[in-house]
Amino acid sequence: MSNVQLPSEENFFKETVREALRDAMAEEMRNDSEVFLIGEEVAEYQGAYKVTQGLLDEFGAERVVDTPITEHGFTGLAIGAAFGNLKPIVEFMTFNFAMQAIDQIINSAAKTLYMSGGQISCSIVFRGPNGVASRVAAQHSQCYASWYAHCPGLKVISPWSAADAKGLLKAAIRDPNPVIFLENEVMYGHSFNVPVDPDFILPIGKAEIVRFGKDVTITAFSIMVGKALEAAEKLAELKVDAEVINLRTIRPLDIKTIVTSVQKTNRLVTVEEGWAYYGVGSEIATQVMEFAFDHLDAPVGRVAGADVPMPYAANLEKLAVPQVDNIVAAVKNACYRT
Amino acid sequence: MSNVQLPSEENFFKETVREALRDAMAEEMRNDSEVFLIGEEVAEYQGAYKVTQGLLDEFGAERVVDTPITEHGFTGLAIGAAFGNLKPIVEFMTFNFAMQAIDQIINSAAKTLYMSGGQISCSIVFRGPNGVASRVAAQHSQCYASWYAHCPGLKVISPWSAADAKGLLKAAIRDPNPVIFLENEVMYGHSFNVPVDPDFILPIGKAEIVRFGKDVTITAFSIMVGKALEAAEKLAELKVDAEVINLRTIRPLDIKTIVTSVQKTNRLVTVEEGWAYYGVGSEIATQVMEFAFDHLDAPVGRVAGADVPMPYAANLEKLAVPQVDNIVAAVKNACYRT
Amino acid sequence: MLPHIRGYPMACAPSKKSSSSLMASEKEPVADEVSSLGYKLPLITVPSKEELIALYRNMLVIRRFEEKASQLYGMGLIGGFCHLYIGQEAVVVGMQASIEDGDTVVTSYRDHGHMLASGMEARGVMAELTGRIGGYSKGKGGSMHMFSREKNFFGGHGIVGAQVPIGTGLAFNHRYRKTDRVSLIYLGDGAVNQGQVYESFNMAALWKLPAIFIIENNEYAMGTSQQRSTAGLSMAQRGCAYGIPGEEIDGMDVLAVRAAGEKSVKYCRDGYGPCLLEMKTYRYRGHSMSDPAKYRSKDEVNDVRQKRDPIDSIRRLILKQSVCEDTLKKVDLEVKDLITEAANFSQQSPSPDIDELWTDVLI
Amino acid sequence: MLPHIRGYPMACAPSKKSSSSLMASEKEPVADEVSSLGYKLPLITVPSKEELIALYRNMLVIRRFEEKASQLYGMGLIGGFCHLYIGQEAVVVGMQASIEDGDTVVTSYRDHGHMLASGMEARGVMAELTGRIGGYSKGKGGSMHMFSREKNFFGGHGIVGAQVPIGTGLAFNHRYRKTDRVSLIYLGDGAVNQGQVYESFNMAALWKLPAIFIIENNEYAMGTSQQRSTAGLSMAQRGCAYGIPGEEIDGMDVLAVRAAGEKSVKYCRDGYGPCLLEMKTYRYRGHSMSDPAKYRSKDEVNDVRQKRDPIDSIRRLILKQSVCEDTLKKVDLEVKDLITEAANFSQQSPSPDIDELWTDVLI
Ligand SMILES: Cc1ncc(C[n+]2csc(CCOP(=O)(O)OP(=O)(O)O)c2C)c(N)n1
Ligand SMILES: Cc1ncc(C[n+]2csc(CCOP(=O)(O)OP(=O)(O)O)c2C)c(N)n1
Ligand SMILES: [Mg+2]
Ligand SMILES: [Mg+2]
Repeated sequence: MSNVQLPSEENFFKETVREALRDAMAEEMRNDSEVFLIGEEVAEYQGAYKVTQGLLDEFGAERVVDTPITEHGFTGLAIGAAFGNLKPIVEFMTFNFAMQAIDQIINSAAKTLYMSGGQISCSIVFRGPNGVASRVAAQHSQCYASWYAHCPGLKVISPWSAADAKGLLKAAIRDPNPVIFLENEVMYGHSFNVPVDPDFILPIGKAEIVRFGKDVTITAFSIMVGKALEAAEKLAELKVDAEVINLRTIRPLDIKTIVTSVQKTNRLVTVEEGWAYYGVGSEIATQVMEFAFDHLDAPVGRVAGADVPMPYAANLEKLAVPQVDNIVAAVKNACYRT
Repeated sequence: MSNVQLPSEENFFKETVREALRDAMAEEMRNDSEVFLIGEEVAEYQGAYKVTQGLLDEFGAERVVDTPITEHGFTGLAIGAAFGNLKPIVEFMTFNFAMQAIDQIINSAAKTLYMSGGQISCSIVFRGPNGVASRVAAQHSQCYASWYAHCPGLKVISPWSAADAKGLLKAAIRDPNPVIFLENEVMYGHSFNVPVDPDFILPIGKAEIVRFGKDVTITAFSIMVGKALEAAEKLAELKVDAEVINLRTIRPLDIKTIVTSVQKTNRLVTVEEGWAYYGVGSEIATQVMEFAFDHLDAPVGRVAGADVPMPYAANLEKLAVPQVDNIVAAVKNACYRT
Repeated sequence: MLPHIRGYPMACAPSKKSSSSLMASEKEPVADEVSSLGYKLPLITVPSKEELIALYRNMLVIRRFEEKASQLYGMGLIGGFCHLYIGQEAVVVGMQASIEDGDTVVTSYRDHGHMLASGMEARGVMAELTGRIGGYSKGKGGSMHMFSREKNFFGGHGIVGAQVPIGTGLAFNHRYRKTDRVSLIYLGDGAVNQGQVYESFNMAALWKLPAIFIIENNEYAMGTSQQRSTAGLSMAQRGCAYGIPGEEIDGMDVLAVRAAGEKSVKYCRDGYGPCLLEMKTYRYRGHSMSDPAKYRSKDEVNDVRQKRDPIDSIRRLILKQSVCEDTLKKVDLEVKDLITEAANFSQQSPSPDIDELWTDVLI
Repeated sequence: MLPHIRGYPMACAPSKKSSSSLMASEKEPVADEVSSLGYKLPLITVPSKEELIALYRNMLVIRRFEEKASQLYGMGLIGGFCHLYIGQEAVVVGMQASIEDGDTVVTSYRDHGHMLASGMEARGVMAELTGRIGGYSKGKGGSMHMFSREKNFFGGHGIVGAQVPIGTGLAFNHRYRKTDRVSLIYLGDGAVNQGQVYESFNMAALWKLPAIFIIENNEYAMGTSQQRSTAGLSMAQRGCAYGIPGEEIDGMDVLAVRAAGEKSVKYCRDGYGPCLLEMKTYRYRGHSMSDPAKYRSKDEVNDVRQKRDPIDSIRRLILKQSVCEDTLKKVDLEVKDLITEAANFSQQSPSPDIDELWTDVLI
């Protein structure tokens, strides 16, 4: 796997997260005929959110497979194919629908390597939008990061930028283990610089410091990285210099990067879109306490989605999802500022 | 709901957890004709683990319903019945099999009250053994406490003793919300004192201090409460006086009882059978930091299942499941003793 | 003539096409009592002129409601997903005409029509679409998640197929309470491939629950035509392995639907267990408001609109029955006003109070 | 005579009983090439004496293995769940006799027989039961979770029904790689009610995958008889809605199974898509070692043992074919030694090193 350092400025081009994901899949499918894509509306419709645009044309119906609406079945089927050494990319239209298939993901994909004493590997990527989109209410807005990250035998990734998306999805496809790849629908249309280097890849399990600061550490993943960066700008105006960490991988967690940062800043705020209790922030807070207890000058602050099913009404939805101001407030609190 | 105080010694009788669960169901079914029981082998077979012994005889096949092996379907069916104001008790042969039905549990049972603006309630209990039994390996040994406790719209209970089992299951059945009731197969055969009072019931959301101490707080739930008590005895020999809290409810967590204890002991060790990362201990540690930061004299220690799928081999299984000695070691560590 | 529905085909016998070739407008209503396969069929009631007009009106309410919703969506007043029912009106109007108080209904996210046909108020449904406190879920559910305990409408479910075991549970509930009420369970041609549907079929058949499974086969699940998603000959046969009788119905013909509804409701009420109806229908619009529907030709859509439109057909039939055009025009106006009022209400009703964020999580 | 299997019944036509009334011992093997329903049937091979003896031996290996496992369980050397295959030996031995190298197999937790019939070594299977490093999963999987990539045996799955989409995925894998290999998918009469089974049927039929679904109908799922769990007429018809041909086979007659196996394997290899076999069989023991099996009478069990035992039947058939009893006695002894050796190995093989706790979680 190549290193984390990004090539110099001129070697970038702009592309959306949506395109980056597509390019990652296309490149890996070109490189390896055992990689195939399966899911609802991935082929002829070009993806419910158009992430798989063009793939059917290039790779044909044998490698870009439209399924019936039958998550449990096609997930199990893909796992069986992976047991046979194929490398499926399973697209869930959203991760909410993967709940129907979660028994196969946990009991078959994540546990079989162990149960077989190392004989039967399962190189598979489960990907699709996770968390909140816009106004799609309770059954379509859940964040599954902490659920999957709870379970050994899986890797769990959640990219933020287009470069993340590309470099991490390629890494996920090449990884011989089952990988949960949690995207965000709202981010699909956002553009970022992406390295032109065709071998660009990012290591799984490494967080990235996207903003350096000395007063407080903010961890975030997926869309919340952007919100954390916005919050950091606002905080700068208040003379609070925040360091922002893009987690990128939720399991294994890059606790080293976080702890090193907290040892410098002595304060930590975690940000996530999902529910707080038994969430990603709890794990980070606990591990930071374990590894940097004496460095913490204040309790870890958690910013998370409201502890309610997602409401549909615009005003309520806005209150339920963490906003920049919530992050600013939590940081001020962690810094004992008011 | 009656109070937490237990009646005086002579008003107890001994019974097993298995019997206590059965009695709770039988009493509630006698009181309320809208309560019924559904699941695999609950009727004619008297329960895969004999928890429902005698219920078919007393209540008949209309109220004690054997299902085909079809967790997703019968869970959805029971939820529909609950929408129609019946009060189903759904037995999962083990909670591992509830993963097949988890979409219905989360998306239908937990979220519908909210999505309907309060119109459609779902008074239902999902119960069955959770976590490790003995030598049943990876697919039959998972602990789901933190998964369910992550989700608003649910209550999550995990009893330890027979009195817990009886008082909390009765409360769960009477509760108008969906309740996840996580039992433990190994505990079914254990006997405890249970109040004879037919109105005995325990409040959901209240932890119990099962041993008072001043040097360290140990939280545990389900079978781990017994292990924590054993560890406390061993620690007493080392002159460490441990307070042991039986959590009883995982959502909502009785953080007040925990924090009050930690304010006294200044040290905390959490114990659970399931995996540590994104587990129950993380949430407790984080909240204790939030509410009692200045009282903590050491990082919170976590004792949890090994971060691996459960192995079958006897020697490995023993290493994977928290033992009394692991608790003792973690407490010594938290107390800076070696 | 109303379709001659000659009792249920036996399990696994090829299902009969009841009336898909003839439109309602070309047939006269006639009573029918045939008992060819053992089950004594109910008298299918002959709709009176008033009833025909009511069917027309109820379909029109849905059509106009959906057109208005489409407008409000375009204006940004409705957010998220919004799935219109235009084209399929005959299915729910015909079925709901055949049930009684206390019978229960569940369906998927394409639910506006089902709510209106269940007697829920247009203003309350529309205000839910705009996310206002006057909506059936106080604005917290939105288009896909709406309920009315009063009208026995149990959702409105966003997870494809999830309503099927839930509806089977409502059938269980009817039986548990020893009533003769039935449970109507609507699902799509895409939903029909979800495993929980078969788990439900098996339990419903095993326990003879009063469940009517109504497959609204509108030929597409998002961009996937039924041929690409669904193996086998006919969806009406999807219950055959469990001994559930099934029938294909012309879902563009409200009288054919109503007849099938009456028959199946009676069958269930009488304790014969579940049955299945495959409604051949069509959706005119995209899957949801954001779907450009490139997977089919404009001609295909126009062809159905012109030749099989359920509202046009019954309109023609009614006019043939010496009802003067003015009577229908009055209905048209009344419906227009109703929808205008609903649209106004849905914009005037305030957003939910911010405290509502925290209510209704638990009781 | 070998059963005359006259091609597959059409989808949804009532399935034919192939041979359930006659036992192998009463019939003579004869070749058969009939093509009544369009599909050119393969020549069903006539087993030679050597093959008959091999079938006998392979069934006996399973029987003796399971008896020994039962003993070791009683001695506390095996823990957790342990599901014995005694009584059902003809199913897996007959089927496995009809496949070739590269064909893949999946089944449930009642898997010892399938592993032995797939060519896995008795010692490795037994050592897995005792949780030792010499087991196929190094002791980490146990009775329910065992695999051999070398022998194309893909488990051993503890979740009822989960192996069905997995096996369908192995069929997908064969097709993706453009081989003519087939995927054998064994499931129980209880598993047959799991929704994912129908999702698999639909995909297998839609994509014409080389999947053979083999329902081992041993009449009970734990304590639930098939009548109490499974609606409809015949499990062989459970694929009918998807156009999957199905057939009932006497699963106590190894030759009937083998014939059905050869035919269905050829059908799949030739690209006709999936098919389904319902094997009528019986388990003699409780569901698992801890089940007292009170839900059926001793007489019921004894009756099957006496009249339909698959090993006794083929033994009688072989002896009729002028094979002398000594030949079989030699086989009996060889099997006995094999199992004794396996049992010894399973006790001598050490427990896994404690470091194994942490290996094989990820690659
Ligand atoms: C379990 C699940 N998978 C996928 C989706 C996304 N989805 C929503 S509607 C739909 C198509 C359903 O088609 P059909 O059942 O034919 O109903 P129609 O939309 O035609 O009314 C899909 C795939 C979902 N909501 N739930
Ligand atoms: C999803 C799931 N539900 C329940 C169980 C518990 N269970 C194990 S075996 C079994 C019975 C299965 O019966 P059948 O499919 O007929 O197979 P047999 O045991 O007869 O071989 C049950 C209910 C399980 N392992 N998985
Ligand atoms: Mg459709
Ligand atoms: Mg069975």
